[in-house]
Amino acid sequence: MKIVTLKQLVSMSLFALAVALLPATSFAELPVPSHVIPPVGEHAGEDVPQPIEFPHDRHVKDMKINCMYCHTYARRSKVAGIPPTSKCMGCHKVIATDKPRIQALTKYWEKGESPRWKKVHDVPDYVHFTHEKHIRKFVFDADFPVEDVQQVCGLCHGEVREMTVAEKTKPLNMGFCQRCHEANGGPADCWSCHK
Amino acid sequence: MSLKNILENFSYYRRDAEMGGHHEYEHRYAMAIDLDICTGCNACSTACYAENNLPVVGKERFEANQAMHWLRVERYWDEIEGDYPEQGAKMIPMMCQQCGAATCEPVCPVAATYHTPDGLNAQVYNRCIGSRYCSNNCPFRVRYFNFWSYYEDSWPEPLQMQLNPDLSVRDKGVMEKCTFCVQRIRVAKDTAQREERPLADGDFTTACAQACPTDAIIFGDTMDPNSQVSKAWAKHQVHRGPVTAKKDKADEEIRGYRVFDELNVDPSVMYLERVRDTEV
Amino acid sequence: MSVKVNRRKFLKMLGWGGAGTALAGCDMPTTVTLEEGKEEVVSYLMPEEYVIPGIGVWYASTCTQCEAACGLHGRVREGRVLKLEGSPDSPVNHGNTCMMGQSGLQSHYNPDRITMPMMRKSGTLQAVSWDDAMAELSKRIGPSSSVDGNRVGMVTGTVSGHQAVLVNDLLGQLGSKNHYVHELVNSSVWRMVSRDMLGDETPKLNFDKARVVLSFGADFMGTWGSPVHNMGEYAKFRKGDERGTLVQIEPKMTMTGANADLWLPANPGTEGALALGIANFIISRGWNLVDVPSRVRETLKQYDLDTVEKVTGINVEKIKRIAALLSERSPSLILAGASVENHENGYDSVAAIMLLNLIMGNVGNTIEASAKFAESSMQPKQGGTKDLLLLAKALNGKKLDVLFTYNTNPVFTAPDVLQLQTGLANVGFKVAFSMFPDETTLSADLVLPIHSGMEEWGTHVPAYQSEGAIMSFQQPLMEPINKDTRGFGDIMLSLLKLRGKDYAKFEDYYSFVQTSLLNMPSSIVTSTGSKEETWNSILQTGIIKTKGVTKPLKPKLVDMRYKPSAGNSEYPMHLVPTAKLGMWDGRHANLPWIQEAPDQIAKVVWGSWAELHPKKAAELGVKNGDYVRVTSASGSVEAQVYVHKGIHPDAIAVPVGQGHEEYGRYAKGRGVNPLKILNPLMEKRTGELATYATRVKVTNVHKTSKLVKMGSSEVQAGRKIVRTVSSSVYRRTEREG
Amino acid sequence: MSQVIQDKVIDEKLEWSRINADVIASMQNPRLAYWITMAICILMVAVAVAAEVYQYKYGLGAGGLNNPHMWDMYIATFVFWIGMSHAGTLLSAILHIIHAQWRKPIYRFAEAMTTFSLMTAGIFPMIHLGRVWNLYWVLPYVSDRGIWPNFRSPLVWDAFAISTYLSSSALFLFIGMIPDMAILRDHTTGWRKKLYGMLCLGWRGDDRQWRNFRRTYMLLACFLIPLAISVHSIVSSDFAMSIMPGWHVTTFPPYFVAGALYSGCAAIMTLFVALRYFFRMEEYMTLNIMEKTAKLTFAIAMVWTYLNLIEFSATWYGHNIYDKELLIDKATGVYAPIFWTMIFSGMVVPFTLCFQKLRRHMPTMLVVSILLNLGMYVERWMIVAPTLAMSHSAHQWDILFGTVIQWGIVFGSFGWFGLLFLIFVKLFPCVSMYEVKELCFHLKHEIEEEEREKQHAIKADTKVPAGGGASPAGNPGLEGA
Repeated sequence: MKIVTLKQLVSMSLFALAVALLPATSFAELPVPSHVIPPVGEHAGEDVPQPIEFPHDRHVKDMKINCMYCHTYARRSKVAGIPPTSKCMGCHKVIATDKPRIQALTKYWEKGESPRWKKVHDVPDYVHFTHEKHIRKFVFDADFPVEDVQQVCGLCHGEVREMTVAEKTKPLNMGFCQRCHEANGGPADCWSCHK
Repeated sequence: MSLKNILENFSYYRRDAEMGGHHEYEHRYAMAIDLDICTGCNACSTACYAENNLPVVGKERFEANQAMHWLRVERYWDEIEGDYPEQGAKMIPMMCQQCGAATCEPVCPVAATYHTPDGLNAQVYNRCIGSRYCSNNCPFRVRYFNFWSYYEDSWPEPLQMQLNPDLSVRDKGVMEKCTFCVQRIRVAKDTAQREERPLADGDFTTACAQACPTDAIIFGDTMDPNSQVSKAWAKHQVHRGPVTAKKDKADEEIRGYRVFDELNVDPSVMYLERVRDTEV
Repeated sequence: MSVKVNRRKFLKMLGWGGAGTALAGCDMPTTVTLEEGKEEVVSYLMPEEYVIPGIGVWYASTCTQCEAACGLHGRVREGRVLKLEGSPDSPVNHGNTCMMGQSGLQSHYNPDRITMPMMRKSGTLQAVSWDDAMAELSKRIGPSSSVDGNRVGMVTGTVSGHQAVLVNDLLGQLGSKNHYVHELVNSSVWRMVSRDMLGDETPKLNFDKARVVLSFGADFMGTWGSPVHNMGEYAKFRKGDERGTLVQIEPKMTMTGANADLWLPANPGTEGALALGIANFIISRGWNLVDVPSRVRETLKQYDLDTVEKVTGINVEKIKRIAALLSERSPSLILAGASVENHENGYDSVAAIMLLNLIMGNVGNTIEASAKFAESSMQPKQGGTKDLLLLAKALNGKKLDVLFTYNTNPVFTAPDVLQLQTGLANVGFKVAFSMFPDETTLSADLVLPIHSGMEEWGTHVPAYQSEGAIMSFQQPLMEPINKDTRGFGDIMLSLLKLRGKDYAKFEDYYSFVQTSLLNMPSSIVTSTGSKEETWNSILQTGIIKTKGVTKPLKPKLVDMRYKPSAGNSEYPMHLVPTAKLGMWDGRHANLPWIQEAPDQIAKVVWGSWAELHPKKAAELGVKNGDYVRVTSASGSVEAQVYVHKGIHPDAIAVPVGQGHEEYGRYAKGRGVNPLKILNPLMEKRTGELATYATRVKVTNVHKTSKLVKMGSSEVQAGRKIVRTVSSSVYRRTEREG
Repeated sequence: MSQVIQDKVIDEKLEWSRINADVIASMQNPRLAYWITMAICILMVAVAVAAEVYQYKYGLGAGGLNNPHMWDMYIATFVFWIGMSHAGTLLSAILHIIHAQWRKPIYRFAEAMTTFSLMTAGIFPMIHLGRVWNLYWVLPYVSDRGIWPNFRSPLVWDAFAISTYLSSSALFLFIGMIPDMAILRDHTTGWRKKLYGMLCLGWRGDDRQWRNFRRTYMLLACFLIPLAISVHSIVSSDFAMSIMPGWHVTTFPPYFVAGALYSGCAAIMTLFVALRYFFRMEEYMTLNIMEKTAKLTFAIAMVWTYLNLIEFSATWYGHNIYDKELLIDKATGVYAPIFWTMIFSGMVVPFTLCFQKLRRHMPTMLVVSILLNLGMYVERWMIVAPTLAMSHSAHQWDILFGTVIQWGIVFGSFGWFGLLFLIFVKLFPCVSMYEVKELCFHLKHEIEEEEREKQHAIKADTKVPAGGGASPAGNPGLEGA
């Protein structure tokens, strides 16, 4: 099926245009990978209290840890996956063991449980979204440097490197997905995303 | 799709089935069901319940014809004078025929049912507003409507653990029907893509075909000339599109037919005539 | 669409999952309202390499829904088993399943499963801890106890493999010989006859080689032998270069009958006469390929066609035609099933039918010797209804103090006249190993909740071995749903440990099975490489190929004492209690999918019905949906009528499986149980319960309601939905070619 | 007596003040009967609302709908009310254009009927929708998701057609009332005065206003007629566009339109009798008018009958087994009683309208008109239900007679209509005052014309020598003289 570009899309409606103009600014800091026409849309995320206040900024910005090091299923499955507790402990057996958060984590580990994280980024059950395909298209097939993968992730997850606990900054609704699909040649067939 | 898109491709979208529909098909999934070895054992139907999160409606609602079996095994008796039906009973598994010229598609006010590039007759649950026109316009009567919130009492703890996460659980007011197990197709495609190879025949099959104890159901892609199913279609001289020239009846081995073919709905399911030994 | 309810349930399930194998259900159904932080995700504590969330993994196991022991593949995702498929590696089902196999999921996830051990205190069953339960057991049967071995009994369904070993050893340890094996759906008489006349209880039947299958009431697609396997074979039989012809003779059309080219009802109980008549005709024409001694000829002489027609009610021409068919299209395969076996003259009828196989030279051709599993202790202990009668006698004779029940429900299947329920009262201590609160379980004093087939390790040896002797391996597909259930094997082990020391070295059933499998003598299995490799291959395929023992068939004749069953003026009708694929003997009545799946013939759901021939219906003045009362000498049931022509006018068929008094929300109080009104008649020579011999009278009770069935029109009304073509043409082309 | 006088529809000597007085009187101090009817209507609506709430909560299964009966009474009733709405347009617009004077005393309530029956009909698509909260998806609005309704679906056409028709007929009704509003403004006090003052849009009645008014009115009338036709053609295509036996019929659009006008006229007759009786409107709703209405109804009835027979014969000779079977089943099967009711009251009863005695006998007309309406209602049912009951797949045949919920909602719709109408008659003049005055005025003039002609004739007569000359025997006036 024929796909139209963003420019044509804007002619669709003033509303879409209005929404479209917003994010131009928001991508200022996080560089946009050149091969992607970024999806447009903003969302004022509320901060979600997590069992442990996981500081993404420390890990991503300061420690330069790749997203897919922890969210390891993203390139293999539809779900990115929350890192298993063992992975956290892999480092934190020795690192920063004095910090209260780490101690909380260690407690979990000793109890033999995983923290019950609260889900932040979510799609309805009738939506079939696969991280794998998006990562493949925008990173591996595009020969995009994997170390910069956060730029790609950021397209839908926002600037996680600036957050402590993750926060939803993109609407992740159909309009958001669909516009990006039209712009970047994603499938336009309802059943490729709806189940 | 955007309005621009519609306007630009309008002539293209209004091509109807005789002109091959408005799709450059990537696949055209189809079935061949041999009624001679179909025993009517109901394995397919039960497999469908298991695969597609079909609710169990209970006696009262079944009595009210509100059952949700996407695949039903119909049983007919011969109209006979004699005392006994000496040739047994007539069984036929009837599911959505995924018509090429589906009558349900043009009538849906919100385009919740449409034709996919895979030649499937899609039903998008979350788009459906429940006008039920599609079902009224289906000669096979294989579209099922959620007249109640079945999910509320169909899966008491812990039965709900069995629900297939690849499908949504439908709520009241939504039309649903056989999808040729599209979730399996999806998984197979993803896997093939992951392994960077084209989709092969037999990579996947529908729940009913897989369960069938006599392998009476063959499922596959008719656009792949080497697939089992397209071979079967070719052998029995059943072709896509509207009913064309009569088959050459010289070869009696040809048993293929499509139910209600005279309506020119171009079903994707070919049945093979049931054979009975009339000499005994 | 909003599925709040499901979402909440899924959260619960995750709570459960968090504890064990299940992982972040990152795509469980959620609501449309996507506020952040409304859902929880729980990650693995330790990830397992091969488990990726969102991607299903398939494990091989074995189906425990009936005795056929089909191989299964279970799709497991995020720690839940979601779908069962047949295992292509299994020679039993070749990757296919039946509706019962598919429904295995629902007996595993069943909401009515027993979750706690229960002990009878002051008359009522009350939940107790496992410790208390085991303490009670050791008190009753432990070494300290004064239990008398001869007064200990165990009633089970068919058991095989390591289960059989354990059951055997336990009873042995206790010094008991009372192992009652009870299966309502059986072919015991057929097995006895094959044993006597062929020297092999379960000979291998080559449907694919047969050009004609003449089946006397053998519903081999539904309830006879290994249904899924048979259906696969049937497909080959139909699709061969010459399409095979199936002739079915039975009082009530079964699923097999529905697929026959010629379906005929002989007067119930006279099938033997028909067989002898055919044999006589064939021999008189000299069509027989194997000759028979003159004494047999003499006995056959009395079965000239006219007599046979008079006895069986089947027209001479038809008989001739069938005989001709058998001779024209040899080799054939001639079978006998429930509606023949379970008459008082069952054995002799089957013998007469087997005689046809002999004279048509099918033995060694379409009937071959089958391979038997070498280790006899692991061979399946197949049961019938004989043991039910023995059990009833033992109970009412106060011969038992302790009774174990496992995997069978005699209280449901036993006719009222056997007074099993009252007999059970005489037993001091009844222990039930059970998943569900069925009738037998609830009448026990100690109820031990066991794992489902998808939570337990195990091995099964199919009774019917088609390709060599195999053992089917069962492994858990997921963590036990309830923390308080235990594997049957584990419990048996702990019981065995009470006394002997032999089992002390195995800390659980798993290790027992594993060690014994890996240490099987090379006389049984050809081990492939190292133990680890062997074990892995077992886990992968779920099949253990063994060197079977095959004894050649030695056909011999038994003396013909056949007598057609006599008429009965007071009770003119024959009651046909039909078991069917799906409901089986009633064990699947608690599975919603089975309840909602229409019967293959009547298409009725969620209840019982009585099938009548239009003639008889007209006599009684009933139509679909009207109620009739079926009265036998020992009781009566009431059921709605379904009228169709696929039944003998003098027979009334009531399906078996409904009419449970207990057994969970889906089965309890639904429909009627025809078994209850059976007369205590015995098959003369095997002692099996003659379930088809009961005579009844049918009366119209002038009550009616809508018969809840699928589909309204019984005929196609001019539509060409199912088209039929004559096969004569095929054979012509084939003959010419 | 002269032709004009003979079939004059109203007594031209009516004083204008009297007209005002009578009509305004009809709008004031309701009597007991009014309140009772009102109460009944409210009760019916209440029942329907309760039923709908239940159905909304638990799903459409409550209505007894099933597979195959995906549609049932809801759609039948919907079609019925849409049909009802056509009469008003017929009287007010079509007859207005062809200058049929006799419409003037009765078109007002007919027009009101149009609007209200549309308002009733519009509810049903919502009642019958599975997920009514998504109803707006049927409309082509610019969506963030960039998806559109399916413009090929007759249901979408319905949405357009009905909304347009409703709005424009409401407008038409209002425009037609402006001069009367002014009259009322001058003759009433209190809140009514305020209300009418607002509604009459500062009508003073000078020439310019009258000129513009007439233009607008004519324009709207011309616009409304094709709209009315198209609306019911579209409703008919809900069925005709499908492939179902008994629905896939080419003659459906004209058939539906005829049926619509038919039921509409019948409804007008019913209301005519009722209003005439309750509001003592004998002078305005005269027997002559009823006669004309009845004749009109008869004509339409014949058209409808003809189209019906066409459909039957087409099916009969068509040799499409599905259609044929269905027709036979309708006539002989479970639905037979209903089918024959339709045939009787739709094709036989109208012949009573051939007889002048009956046409002028109000009780008869009441009964007849109600029978006709009944016939037209079951006709709609006989279109929807049997097809679904006996379509292609023999496996899925089923007979359905709805449930309490469904019937409750259907009856409630009549209550709803009645309620709206009752409120209307007390709030607005159900007889157009200014047009009745016009009517009297014109009549007066015509009659004076005749008088004058008569005089001439007599004069001429006297000039003629006795015994000679041709007498203008053709002139009916002479007999009078």
